[in-house]
Amino acid sequence: MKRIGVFICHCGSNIAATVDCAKVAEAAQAFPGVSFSSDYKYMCSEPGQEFIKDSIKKYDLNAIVVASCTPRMHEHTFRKTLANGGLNPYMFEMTNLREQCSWVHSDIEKATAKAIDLVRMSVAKVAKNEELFSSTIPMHKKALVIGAGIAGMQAALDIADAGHKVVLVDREPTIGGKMPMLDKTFPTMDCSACISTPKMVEVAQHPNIELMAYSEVVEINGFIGNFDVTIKTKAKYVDHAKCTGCGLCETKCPKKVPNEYDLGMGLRSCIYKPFAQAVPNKPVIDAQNCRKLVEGKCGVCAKVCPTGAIKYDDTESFTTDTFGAIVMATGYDLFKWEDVYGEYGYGKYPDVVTGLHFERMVNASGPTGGKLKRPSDGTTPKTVVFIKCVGSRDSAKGKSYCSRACCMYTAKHAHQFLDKTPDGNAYVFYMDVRTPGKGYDEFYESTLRDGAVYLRGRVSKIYQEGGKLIIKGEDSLIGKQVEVTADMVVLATAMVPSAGSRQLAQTVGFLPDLNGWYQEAHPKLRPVETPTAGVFLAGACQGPKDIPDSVAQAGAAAAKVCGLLSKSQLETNPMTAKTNTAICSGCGTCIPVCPYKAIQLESITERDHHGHRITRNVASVNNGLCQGCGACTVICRPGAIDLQGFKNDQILEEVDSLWM
Amino acid sequence: MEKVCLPSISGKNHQDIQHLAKEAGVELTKCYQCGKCSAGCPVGFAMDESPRRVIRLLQLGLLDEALKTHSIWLCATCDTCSTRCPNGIAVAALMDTLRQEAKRRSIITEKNINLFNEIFLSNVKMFGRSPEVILSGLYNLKSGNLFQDADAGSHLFKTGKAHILPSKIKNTQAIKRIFAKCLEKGGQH
Amino acid sequence: MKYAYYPGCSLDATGVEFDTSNKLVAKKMGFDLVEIPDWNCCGASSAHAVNHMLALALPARNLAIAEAEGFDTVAIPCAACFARCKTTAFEAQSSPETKAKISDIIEMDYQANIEILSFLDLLGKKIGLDKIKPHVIKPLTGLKIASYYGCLLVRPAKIAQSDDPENPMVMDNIMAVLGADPVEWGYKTECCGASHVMPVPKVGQQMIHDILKNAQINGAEAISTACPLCMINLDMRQKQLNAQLGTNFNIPIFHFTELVALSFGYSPKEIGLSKHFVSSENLIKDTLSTGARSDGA
Amino acid sequence: MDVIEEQQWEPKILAFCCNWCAYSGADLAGLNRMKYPENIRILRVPCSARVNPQFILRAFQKGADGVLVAGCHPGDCHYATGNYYTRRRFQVMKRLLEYSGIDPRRFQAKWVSGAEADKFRATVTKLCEDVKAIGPSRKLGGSK
Repeated sequence: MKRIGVFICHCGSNIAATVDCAKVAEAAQAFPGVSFSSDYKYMCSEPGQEFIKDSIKKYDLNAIVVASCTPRMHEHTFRKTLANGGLNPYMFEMTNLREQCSWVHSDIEKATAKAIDLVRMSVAKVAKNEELFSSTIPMHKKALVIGAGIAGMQAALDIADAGHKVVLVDREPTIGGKMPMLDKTFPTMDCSACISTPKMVEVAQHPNIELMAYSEVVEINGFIGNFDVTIKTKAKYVDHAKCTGCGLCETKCPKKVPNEYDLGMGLRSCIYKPFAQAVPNKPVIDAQNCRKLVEGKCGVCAKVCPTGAIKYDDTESFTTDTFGAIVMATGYDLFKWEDVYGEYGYGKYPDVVTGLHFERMVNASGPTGGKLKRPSDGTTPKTVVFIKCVGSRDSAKGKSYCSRACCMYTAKHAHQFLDKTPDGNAYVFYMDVRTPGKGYDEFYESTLRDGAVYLRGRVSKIYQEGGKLIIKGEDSLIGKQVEVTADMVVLATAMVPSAGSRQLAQTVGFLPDLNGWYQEAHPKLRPVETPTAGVFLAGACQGPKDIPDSVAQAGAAAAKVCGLLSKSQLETNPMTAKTNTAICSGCGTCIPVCPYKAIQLESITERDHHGHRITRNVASVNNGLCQGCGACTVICRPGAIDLQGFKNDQILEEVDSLWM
Repeated sequence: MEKVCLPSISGKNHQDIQHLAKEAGVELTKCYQCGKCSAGCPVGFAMDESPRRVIRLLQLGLLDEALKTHSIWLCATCDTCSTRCPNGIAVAALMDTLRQEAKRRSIITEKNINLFNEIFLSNVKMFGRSPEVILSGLYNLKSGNLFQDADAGSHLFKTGKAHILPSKIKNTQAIKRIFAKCLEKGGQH
Repeated sequence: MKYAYYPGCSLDATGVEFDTSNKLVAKKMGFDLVEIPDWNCCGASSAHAVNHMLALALPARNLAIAEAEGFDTVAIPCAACFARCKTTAFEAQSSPETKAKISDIIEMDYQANIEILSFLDLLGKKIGLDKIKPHVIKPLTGLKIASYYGCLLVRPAKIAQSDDPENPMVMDNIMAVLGADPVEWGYKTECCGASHVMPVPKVGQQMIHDILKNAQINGAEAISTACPLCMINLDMRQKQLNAQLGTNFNIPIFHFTELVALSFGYSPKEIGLSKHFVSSENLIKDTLSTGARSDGA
Repeated sequence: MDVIEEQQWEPKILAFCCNWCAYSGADLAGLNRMKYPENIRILRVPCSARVNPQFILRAFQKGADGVLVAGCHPGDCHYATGNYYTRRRFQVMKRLLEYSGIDPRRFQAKWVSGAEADKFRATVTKLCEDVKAIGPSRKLGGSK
């Protein structure tokens, strides 16, 4: 039997000016189960809380209602008061008389009547409250970082520097991502590889970081503090324990294929490191092209290897590990413009390239040794047209969003081209110039001073005429059609989520947004968290980003991870869903409704009413994953799953109490 | 530089424009003025206002200014603009609607194009078909370009491509009724 | 196989040799083209410039007659007629209200379920390249041909439902089957100006000029068309352009079925090639002799 | 119901508000001292997806004159996807109520974010006006 205490707060005059608090307290006295009712000037004050604690003892109260401000303000305060007063903190309900009554009404009589109703609802609810207890879950003090581009590397280093163990996984044979492919970085024009490759080495040498290149996450189970992860490491066909990275095999390999790292503009051998400063600095064999692996002939690399590291019978291997937190840092890919931009030639004109091609070409370690050359004939282009927003801000053919980095890298490209080609002509077709970063607009203006001509308008068509490219646009500032005859066109193509990132999100257990980017838990206040507790975001996987933003976000994600890993265990919220196994039919309808994958079928063994042992399935809620939304409770036909703290009978009592 | 007084956003101009845009199946607010339509327009070189600027005039509520452009008449309805518009705006359909509206309000900036269309349709109304010889003959006569293409004409007659007698369908009454019904259903020609 | 055939006004006059070659090709390949009885003009570019309903009703009458005659498919050689018919069908299919309105105006029941194909798609897609190939007895070996589609066969793409609006290939594929050498060029689907040549000649001439120039630069010896208006614009105006703009165009222009008929062994005379303004006599002679040589070799 | 009682009749409207958006929107309305009719009674739930249609039927059975379910905007749900279920569920609900003889205007499902205090005020004010115009509710399954 409940002995309920009701406390009506005046909040100075905030409530009392509009609500007759004494009258409400008097009315509450008559509600079923109420043993004590009173009003008081400030319930949240020290004496107010003492008053509650004293009343608990004095009147042997076992459930409390405080009618004051919004529970979003002081629910936590009063729960602690109950705990200090010797009650379970969940034997408590709060009535919002301030924000949702006294402040929004002025008629004292009507507001008081409403206040009485609201208190009656809380009393009806608390009469059904049950004691709830938080439990604890252990915290595995190890983080997993997926993707080792600049964001993933930065996050891994920050977490490792704080003294935690990190496993850093990347699917490519080297870590580093796209940053080492770039030539220079805006707006400072420092060499991209010069600042990213030392980071790669630092990652490789850090005692707290375990590097797993050429590996992919294939399965994740569990929840915050306890993610069980299976990682597949692809067959390298080279025993990296024996290999010294001398590179002899690479020079002797007889077959050459287009180098992905140079976007197919250069060649590599079939046993290869993607680039000279790759980390790990040891080769893998490309099984699709290796003559030994495809045709069974050759074997040159094994013959020349001084340490006998070549292993043609290598297979993929799987490792499992448990992590307390996960950082997603899967980055971006470039939009495949060739598939849809027929008006730019569907990729059939060799001298129409993307910005990343341009980066490789102007890079001293790239396929042309840093010389800008037309892919069609190797000549030096004199007139280059840069087109922005290819696939960005294009809801018809591409993505409706802005890719954020292109305005800056196009300004950089125009600058680099003019720098290398003193008599060159650079035309940039743009729709808007967006440079909201430190030193960015100044950089754009310096490109204008370099002589780049910016034309405001989207290019309608590119076609070839006698070895030249004709670009048809409009200068929308003068409202006239313009035609440029160019040697080369560089497209600033949109950033899109990296291939396979949607599938990976499913593996981890959250949904990407409409464009496939990873959705943050809150766009303003939780920008590096995901809806799945314990999973964080770093870099462009969350949306298009440039390098400084990616690094900043990686640091933020690392801080969140460190906060988590500093705890030895986590307290769970007890207001989670719970199954009444006696009436659960095991239909599983609740499973897909749960946004957190917190519900699973579990088999239980029990005796039926004849005394026979039977085994059947029932829904089982994982308290570590459940966030307490209650979506499952509504979908459950037998009403077997209920939300503690917001149970069906509690809510129904509240409803009923309004029309007693 | 000319100064423009912007009409009230809640006023009649904007209402009329909304109505026309709806008729054309176009959402004017989607246009962010990139100019791709105008960049690729094969008639663009001859237009007084690019298709982009025609849309801009409508966005600002300057309906009369839009209806007075030559561009809405010069549009060849080739649909290059609509095909390439990043926002999926049916620019050519909008041009059609504006031309029809201009005609309704007797704002005809390209008299010859209008004349051509009128002769074309009156032929169709009369014969059920469009006899090319009568079309060009009548057009040259009425437009005052008497000897336009006269050199080509002799070749056409010689090779049997041009007949003096127009071919005519049997059921010309059916066509006349179609014309009558369409014109009573709004819009005259 | 029988198809309804809507020749359109031009094929009765300036495009008469298009009609002739279509029929020759059909005869050789063994399918029937049945002209829609008492067909009327589709309204071309003038009707939709003036009155939206009129632009739908005129083509609908022809389509309704073809439906009533029990045809599943209508083949339309003229690109403008094709576009008007497709637009009518599209609007009727997307709105039952519009369909009812159209039926009311034409006083016939228009179902909007007859398949509308350009003659180009009928040959190159529906019937198919493999059915063309066996009839090619005089291949056009090495003939550098620019396939010109114009606008209305492919645009708007969601209405035309035909080929890629930026880089259509069906005519190029047919040309390749005939043994010719399709040229890669930039003006495949640029507009020829259509009827603008009459009321605003300067505008039309410029548009035609740009197309011819791009074909010339890309090494085309001839241009193949799939629309009588494109054909007459490109063919008839070269002399004018040369006189007024100082160009030196002398590029033979063909209806694409003329080239098909030619490769099927019909003589230029049967096809009516002499009706063209720009003579193709020498080019044809050279091409066919090359073909014969390579055949004999 | 006699004439005097009818004149004094004030509807009672139950509003299910999700903790994260609509409830905090209502709090913000209070913080800004916005005014709206006293007829509204807010019942806090964690998510609009927690609202079982049964709760709404029960309210109408007991004599509710109007019911509002308010949650986060689609795509903004604190629990990722909850309000999508809400949206689908209450489209069906409206039809069911109509079938049961309840004027569908008495039931509304609305999206109110934590920042949309004025939208909250406008929504409840409008609902209250509508319900007043329709008149007192007849209890579901019983006579008044």
